[in-house]
Amino acid sequence: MRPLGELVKGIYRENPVFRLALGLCPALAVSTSVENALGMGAAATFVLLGSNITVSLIRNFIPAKVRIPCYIVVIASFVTTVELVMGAYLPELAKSLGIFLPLIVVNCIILGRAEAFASKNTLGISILDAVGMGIGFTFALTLIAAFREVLGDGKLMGYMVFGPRFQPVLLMILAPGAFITIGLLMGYFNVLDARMKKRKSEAEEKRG
Amino acid sequence: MNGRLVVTASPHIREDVSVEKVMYGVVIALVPAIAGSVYFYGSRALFLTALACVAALATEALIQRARGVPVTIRDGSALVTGILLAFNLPPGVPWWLPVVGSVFAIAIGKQVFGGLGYNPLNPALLGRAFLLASWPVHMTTSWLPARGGTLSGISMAGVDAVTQATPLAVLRKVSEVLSDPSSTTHQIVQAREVLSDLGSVDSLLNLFVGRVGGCIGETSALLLLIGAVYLLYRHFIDWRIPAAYVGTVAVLAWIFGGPSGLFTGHALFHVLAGGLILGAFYMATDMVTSPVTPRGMIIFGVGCGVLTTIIRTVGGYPEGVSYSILLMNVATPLIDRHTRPRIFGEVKKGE
Amino acid sequence: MARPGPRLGEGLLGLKTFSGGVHPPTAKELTKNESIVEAGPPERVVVPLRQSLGAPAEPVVAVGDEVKVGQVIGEAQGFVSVPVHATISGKVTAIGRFPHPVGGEQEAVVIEGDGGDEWHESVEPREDAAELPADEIRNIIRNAGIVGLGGAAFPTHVKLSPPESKPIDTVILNGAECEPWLTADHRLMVERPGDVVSGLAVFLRALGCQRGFVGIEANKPDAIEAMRVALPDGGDLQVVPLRVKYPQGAEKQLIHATLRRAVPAGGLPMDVGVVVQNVGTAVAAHEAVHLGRPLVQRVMTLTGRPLGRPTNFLARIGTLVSSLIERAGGIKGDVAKVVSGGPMMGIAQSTIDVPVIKGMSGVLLLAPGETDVEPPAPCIRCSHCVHSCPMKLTPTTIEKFVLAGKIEDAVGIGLLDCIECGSCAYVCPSRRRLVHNFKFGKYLAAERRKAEAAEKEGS
Amino acid sequence: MSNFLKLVGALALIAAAASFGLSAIYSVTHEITEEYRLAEQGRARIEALACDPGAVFVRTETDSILNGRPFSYYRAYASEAREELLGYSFTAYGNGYSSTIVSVVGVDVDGTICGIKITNQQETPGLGSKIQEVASENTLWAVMSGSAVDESGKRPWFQEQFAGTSLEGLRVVKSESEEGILAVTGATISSEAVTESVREGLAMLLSIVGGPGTGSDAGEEAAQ
Amino acid sequence: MDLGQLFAIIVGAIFVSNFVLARFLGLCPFVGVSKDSDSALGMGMAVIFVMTMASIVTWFIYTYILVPLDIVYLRTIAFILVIATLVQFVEMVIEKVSPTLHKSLGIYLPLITTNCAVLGVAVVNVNEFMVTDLPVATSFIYTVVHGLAAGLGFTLALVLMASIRERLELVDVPESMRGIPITFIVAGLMAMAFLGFSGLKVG
Amino acid sequence: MESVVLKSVIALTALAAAFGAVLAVASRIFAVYRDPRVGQILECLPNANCGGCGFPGCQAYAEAAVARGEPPAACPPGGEEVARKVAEILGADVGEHVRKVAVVHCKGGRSTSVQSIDYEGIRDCRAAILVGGHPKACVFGCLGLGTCAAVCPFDAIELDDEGVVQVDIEKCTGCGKCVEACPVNIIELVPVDMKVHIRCSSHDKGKKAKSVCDVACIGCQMCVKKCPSEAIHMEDNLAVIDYEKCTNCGVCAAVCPTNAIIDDVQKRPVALIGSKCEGVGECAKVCPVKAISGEEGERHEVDREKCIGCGLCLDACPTRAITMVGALGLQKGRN
Ligand SMILES: Cc1cc2nc3c(=O)[nH]c(=O)nc-3n(C[C@H](O)[C@H](O)[C@H](O)COP(=O)(O)O)c2cc1C
Ligand SMILES: Cc1cc2nc3c(=O)[nH]c(=O)nc-3n(C[C@H](O)[C@H](O)[C@H](O)COP(=O)(O)O)c2cc1C
Ligand SMILES: Cc1cc2nc3c(=O)[nH]c(=O)nc-3n(C[C@H](O)[C@H](O)[C@H](O)COP(=O)(O)O)c2cc1C
Ligand SMILES: Cc1cc2nc3c(=O)[nH]c(=O)nc-3n(C[C@H](O)[C@H](O)[C@H](O)CO)c2cc1C
Ligand code: SF4
Ligand code: SF4
Ligand code: SF4
Ligand code: SF4
Ligand code: FES
Repeated sequence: MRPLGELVKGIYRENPVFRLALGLCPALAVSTSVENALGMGAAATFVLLGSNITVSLIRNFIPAKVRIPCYIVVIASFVTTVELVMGAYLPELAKSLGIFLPLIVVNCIILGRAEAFASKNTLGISILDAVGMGIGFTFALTLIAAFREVLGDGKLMGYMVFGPRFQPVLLMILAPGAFITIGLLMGYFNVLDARMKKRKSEAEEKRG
Repeated sequence: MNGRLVVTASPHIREDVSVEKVMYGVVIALVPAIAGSVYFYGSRALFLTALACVAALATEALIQRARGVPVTIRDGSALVTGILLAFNLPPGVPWWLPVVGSVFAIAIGKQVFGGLGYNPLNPALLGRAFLLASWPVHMTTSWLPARGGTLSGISMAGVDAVTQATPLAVLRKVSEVLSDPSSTTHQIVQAREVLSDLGSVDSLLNLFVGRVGGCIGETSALLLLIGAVYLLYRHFIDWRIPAAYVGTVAVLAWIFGGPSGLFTGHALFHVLAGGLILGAFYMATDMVTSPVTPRGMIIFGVGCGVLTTIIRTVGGYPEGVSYSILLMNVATPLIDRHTRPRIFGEVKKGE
Repeated sequence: MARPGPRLGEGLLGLKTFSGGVHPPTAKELTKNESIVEAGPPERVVVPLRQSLGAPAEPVVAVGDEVKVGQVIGEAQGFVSVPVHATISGKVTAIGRFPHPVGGEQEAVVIEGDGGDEWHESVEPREDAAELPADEIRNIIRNAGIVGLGGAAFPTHVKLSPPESKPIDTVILNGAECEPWLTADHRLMVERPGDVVSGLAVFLRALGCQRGFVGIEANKPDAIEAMRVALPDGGDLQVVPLRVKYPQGAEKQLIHATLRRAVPAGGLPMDVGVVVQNVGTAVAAHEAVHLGRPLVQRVMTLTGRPLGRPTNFLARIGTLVSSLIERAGGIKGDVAKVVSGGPMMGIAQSTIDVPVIKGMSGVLLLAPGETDVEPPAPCIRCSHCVHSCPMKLTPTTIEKFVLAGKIEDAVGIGLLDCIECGSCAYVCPSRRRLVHNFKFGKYLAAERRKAEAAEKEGS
Repeated sequence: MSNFLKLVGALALIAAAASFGLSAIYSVTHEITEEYRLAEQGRARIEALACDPGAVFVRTETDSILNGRPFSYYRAYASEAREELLGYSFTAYGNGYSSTIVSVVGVDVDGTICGIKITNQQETPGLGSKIQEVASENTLWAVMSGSAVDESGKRPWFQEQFAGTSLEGLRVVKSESEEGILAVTGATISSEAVTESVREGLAMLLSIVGGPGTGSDAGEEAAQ
Repeated sequence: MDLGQLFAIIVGAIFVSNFVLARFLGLCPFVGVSKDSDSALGMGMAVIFVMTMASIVTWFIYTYILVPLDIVYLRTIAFILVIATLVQFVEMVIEKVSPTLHKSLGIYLPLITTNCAVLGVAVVNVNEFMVTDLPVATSFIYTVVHGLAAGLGFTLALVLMASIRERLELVDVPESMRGIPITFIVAGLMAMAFLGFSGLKVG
Repeated sequence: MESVVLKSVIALTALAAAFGAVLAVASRIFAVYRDPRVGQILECLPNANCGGCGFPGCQAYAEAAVARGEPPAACPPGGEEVARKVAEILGADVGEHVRKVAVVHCKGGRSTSVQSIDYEGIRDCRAAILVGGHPKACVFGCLGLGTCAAVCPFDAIELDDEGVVQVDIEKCTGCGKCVEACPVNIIELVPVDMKVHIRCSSHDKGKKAKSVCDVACIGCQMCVKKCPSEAIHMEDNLAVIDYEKCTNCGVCAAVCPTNAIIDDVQKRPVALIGSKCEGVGECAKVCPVKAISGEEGERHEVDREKCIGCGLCLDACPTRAITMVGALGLQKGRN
């Protein structure tokens, strides 16, 4: 296995949000600011890592019939851990992530990875997968958040970008802005893909 | 005989219509209202309308060029979108608002779907909804009084709400005062006075002619109706949607629209005030985004009417025309699917 | 846009009609006052063996054979099939593939004329025509090679043989001629009303019923008058004036207009006790039964602005259209399209060297400006097609299903009920190729059904 | 049967392990969280009253109901001795555009407001949420290039307006020329929600503690 | 409990703060299962059922186990356990009892386990009706009604979306936007239309 | 604090055990049997849902394969690889599998064949035929509207600049979709090794055929006469190759006066006459392209430019003096 490949695939090629269309709810809900996005990304990555490790360690001892409930309990424990720790040490962030913090449990990425990957792979690779996916998730969230915060609030990381005369596009902060941003981004990635494919096939044609 | 024969499927003749003729027909129908807007609000109204049109056409052309598909700005649909978007803006908005609105309307409202005929929601109204959500301050405060009239269409001064608001906003304020148990007697007396003024013949005449504040294109019911008659005559729009829409609003407004209880509403006031006429005849009838079946059109119109009344009476905005049309646009495919006419000779099961 | 809908006064005028439909310019002025011209036997005829719905005929002559007018040259194959007759006297010079008005090339018998015009000895007037039993009438009609002359060329004897379970109480003669430009039926009714009535009597007798209507669009007052005069006073035979609207002559619409009966979807007129026949078919039946003549000629309109002298011809089956065009004054201007039939449902021809066939009610030449060749634009959902469809379909949606390859869905919302009248495409501002897509969709649906049947058999 | 036990056992075991671990974490974080929550309230009260951090707050429950909630307030004393009454504090709940806006209000002994501190709101970001905003002039570029001005002295302007107002002054106005609480542009609903809730709370407080300036004690005390 | 409040909860959950369009919950199935109306309706029905059931069960767990034992912090883990078991149980029952129903509904059930809308409704219930000192009966009724209404709201959005996507299937949407991207754009535009309900005062 | 730990552990463990028990019991009561092999088969199928197997999609095939023991080699795109895997799952034998690819029997392009009409309508050959819209004067020929290309699930068909259909035999899986779709029935599936094809379908007599298309089969019968394997015969004015007999020698293609026959062998060997040659001259007689010359009794020579590598001389030479050089490589090509 190519460890590096496992690590970077989550960023673009198999980006959980843009490519696999998983974990969409937090991607849209908490992407009103880059700060939130990073926080959520970190939280999800931690859970992903923890659950991937655990699942890959115990995968051989779990009877098939209760596999899903067991994985869910594992995942939920890590989520609760994050909830408790963040509530204690980063209360403001916890507040602004709201109910999406507990909802990491059902974030499709996490169960999906545990089910589809960690339960079939060894510890090392599972860790790489978790980190890769986590990075990809965080990247996607941050990208969406950057657009929304800059256009919708005129700020980035809480600092004004355009100066006080800019009248922000409020819609971007609201629900529709989130949907439209992710839709356009996905469309743009498709355009990029198509272009890359074309270039590749052209190059091949030249060679062949 | 020389040259090759053309072979196509039947029919071999076509009626003398085209998309362009339909679209420019709408533009022609809107000419009286455009002239009216210039009369009532001055050349700025024309300036804003022109900006919206240019932005709409330019956006359409640019996107089509970028996509490498034929540029079809001559078909007039983007022009209609531009005009109608501008018609939905208060006359005092900054110049960049119609521009940004048009860009959104055409780019996100229409071209992402592939262009004319494919968009599920009304682009001009999406443009307006976008502007309203993004810059609510401009969109809700940039009113100007019409020439020869006042903002609210009545000349009552003294009540602060009246001086700053359009007729529907005044009605809302009055309703709030009347339903608030903590209102003082003085306030209540004043509110009642305003209310009766709103429903007076004078006020209705102002609304009909257009001597009131409001969005650029929506103030004069008369001028809009002149164009609507032309559209109906040329069969560019179907009578069902506007009839159902206006009718529903009239009935529901009479039943629920009064601030002092059931059956006290003023139907005519609700029909003439705000953007109902503009919406019912020019925007709900946008064929791309409304049902194609006869029954569907009726349901669509009634739905618009119900939603408009709900938003006007208990909603968060004084005016509900644009949102109600958008909401019904969303339901259009569903309506179409369930209102297909019974095929000639078709026997439904169980009959 | 002339969108249909009840027009003011429709009820007042008492004209019967159906709902939906369109109002194309009728363009009948060119030929509606032109008396039928007998074209006579041409030097050469090309008689296709496939001229009706159902199985094509099998040739029973060989190259070199001498034939006379009315002699059988192709035998019917099966029940839904009729024989084909020689239409001039002369020698068979070839049997092979020739261009066919319905498209492509088809098997045909070529006869070079001998200058004379002699009828075959089997052709003899019948004295006892009025007393013949129904079975005999059907036989005569079949052997005379009669098919519907209204366009679809469906073997007439089949229509005259309804099963016991479907008693017929009414025969409607279709004199609507709603297709623009065409005036063949119109002239026939004006010039030979007696034969039409006689043909109607033949049908009534064959079906054992009393009631008969002749439906005629109100824009042919002379035809209405002539038919009224020809019909016996009182009794069960009547002329029904119809509102001028396309497709008033379509079977189901005609029945609905005259009798207010709705033929069930997928059903046939006999399901509501009706048989509809074109007036030309009635004349052919009259000639077959009374005069013993098989179907060797028909009335057809040759028209169009690029034509020298638009004419109503009584032409022999197999006459090449190109030679008729010469007789009609030749071509004056540019021709973009040559259409067999009317402009709404006719078939565009790829050459003018096609023969007249039994189902050809006319040939229309269209100049470049008159016909539409512009590419379609996207559907703007204007709903005009929905309003104009006489079958109450939703053409825009059906077309989209067909285009997306969702044939099942298209069939589910009525693709197979489409009568291809073209009303929808006529009014479409986006010039959608609606009818073409429906034809194509039906073809794909049939293919699919075939494949499914084959699979069922296989497993 | 053994299969059955295995199923149940595995799940139970994992649950047991998970809950054991979690409860351990909980024991640690629980206190911190609680402490923070209390401290947050306390800080807000201190800020609202603009008093010395050493002040002692005593909670008073009342029978009155405001906006469907039992109304309670705090008395603030300079010291544990509870001699010098600094003022009062209560929490106001206003129905904003898209959330309940919670603010802690400080009132001095005369019945004028010393200040308010909005502790919770989820109004539209960039619009209604401006009720809590500190207007910053610094752009991202300024911060990155180091030319940012020091803004630590800047205060939330909307909330600042409440300091020094009395019952009559608590009304929303739309232009600076008028007397009252200046609304956040385009967010009158949020502005009114705050102002209304503060006014109602103040009115109730005054009716309980006996109007402006009386300073007398009417409610029962309940040490917290 | 008052009826006005109940009505407000229903209208709120369906229109004003629609789970999908305003709260961003349950988006993965919203995007995944909205390709055709029939499956959308099937999925919607399954969600309504599971949401209502989940609301009921989690209310009991919360009120009678977590609160009395003062271990509210374990609610996430307890809730998800309930939901996962519930869904799996229901699926098994349906498959056995009515294979036809299973064919139309069953395939969606596993999807629902990881649908955050279901856990979301439980969490929202806790935040809005369980920690707010409401009388027990009222809290229960509100919870159930809210669960049901949230499911209805989800179904409404899903079915509308599906019907729009069916229409878009038939037209020439630009290649790069086809599928999920255009679904999001439509969702955005729908959310814009639903802004019309914001500020609705009912009850 | 211990109490929290205790309470938590007990409560959660009890809950988990209870739920586990519910599921365990339920799974026994409500157990339903599913054949796992369907899933397994589905996994190794190409999932192109092309229908080439005769079932409405891969899932249907997988189910049928399990239920009725359908022959595992029924998936044309999957080829032998898949057939083997499926057979393994089912425990059945793989049948013999000859890969076939599509050949289009028409090469009339825009510049070589006469267009008789302007067809304006749906760009689909079937739809055009329906309304009599065959754009070519030759009614037998390819319409060139590309329906075959549109229905090919594997993108194996393209229309070149001339409007002539070209099949990429690397991509073609022989599913037969195009054969079914072509309304003029000019596509045929032939074994992939066959490289020589008659790319014309005109049954018109020579004169007419020639007048409407430059590359039509005019029925001259040159190929029939020259084919060393007697693999060509005439059917209603059209030459037809019997692929059972054809040896890919390419003689017919070389002699066809209108180029209606194509030879897709990319690289053919050349004959070389060695020193054993006694100048009998048999070779020169049989050479269809007159590439061999030489005086009787002298060593003959092969014109390498002319030689098409058919190998006829090889068999004709009584002294076995001829060898073929260069690989008889059947390489990637187009049909
Ligand atoms: C397959 C088929 C079977 C038919 N069978 C009968 C029949 O039994 N009786 C009858 O009166 N007409 C029958 N018809 C004739 C139709 O009713 C109709 O007259 C004919 O298709 C021509 O109609 P058109 O010119 O309106 O297209 C049949 C038609 C078709 C295509
Ligand atoms: C759209 C449409 C229009 C038609 N118009 C006429 C017409 O004007 N006159 C006519 O005789 N038949 C017309 N037909 C054919 C009739 O439906 C019917 O087939 C015919 O009258 C039966 O008579 P026949 O079998 O004698 O031809 C039309 C059919 C269709 C589908
Ligand atoms: C998307 C959107 C979000 C809004 N958010 C808020 C808000 O957070 N607070 C608020 O008071 N009003 C909000 N509004 C409401 C309008 O700005 C409202 O019309 C205005 O507050 C009434 O203002 P006026 O009296 O200043 O004209 C919002 C409006 C929209 C369209
Ligand atoms: C009667 C009629 C009404 C129209 N109304 C609108 C409208 O409300 N908004 C709009 O953007 N375009 C409108 N158009 C133009 C056009 O249909 C619109 O741009 C399409 O929605 C774009 O696909 C209208 C066109 C017609 C013929
Ligand atoms: S197909 Fe043509 S007539 Fe029908 S709705 Fe579309 S544009 Fe209108
Ligand atoms: S759908 Fe068919 S029946 Fe209806 S108008 Fe069009 S062609 Fe005529
Ligand atoms: S389908 Fe047949 S006619 Fe059409 S392009 Fe292909 S080979 Fe030619
Ligand atoms: S070329 Fe024909 S046979 Fe070959 S894969 Fe394509 S459709 Fe199938
Ligand atoms: S993250 Fe909410 S459903 Fe997937």
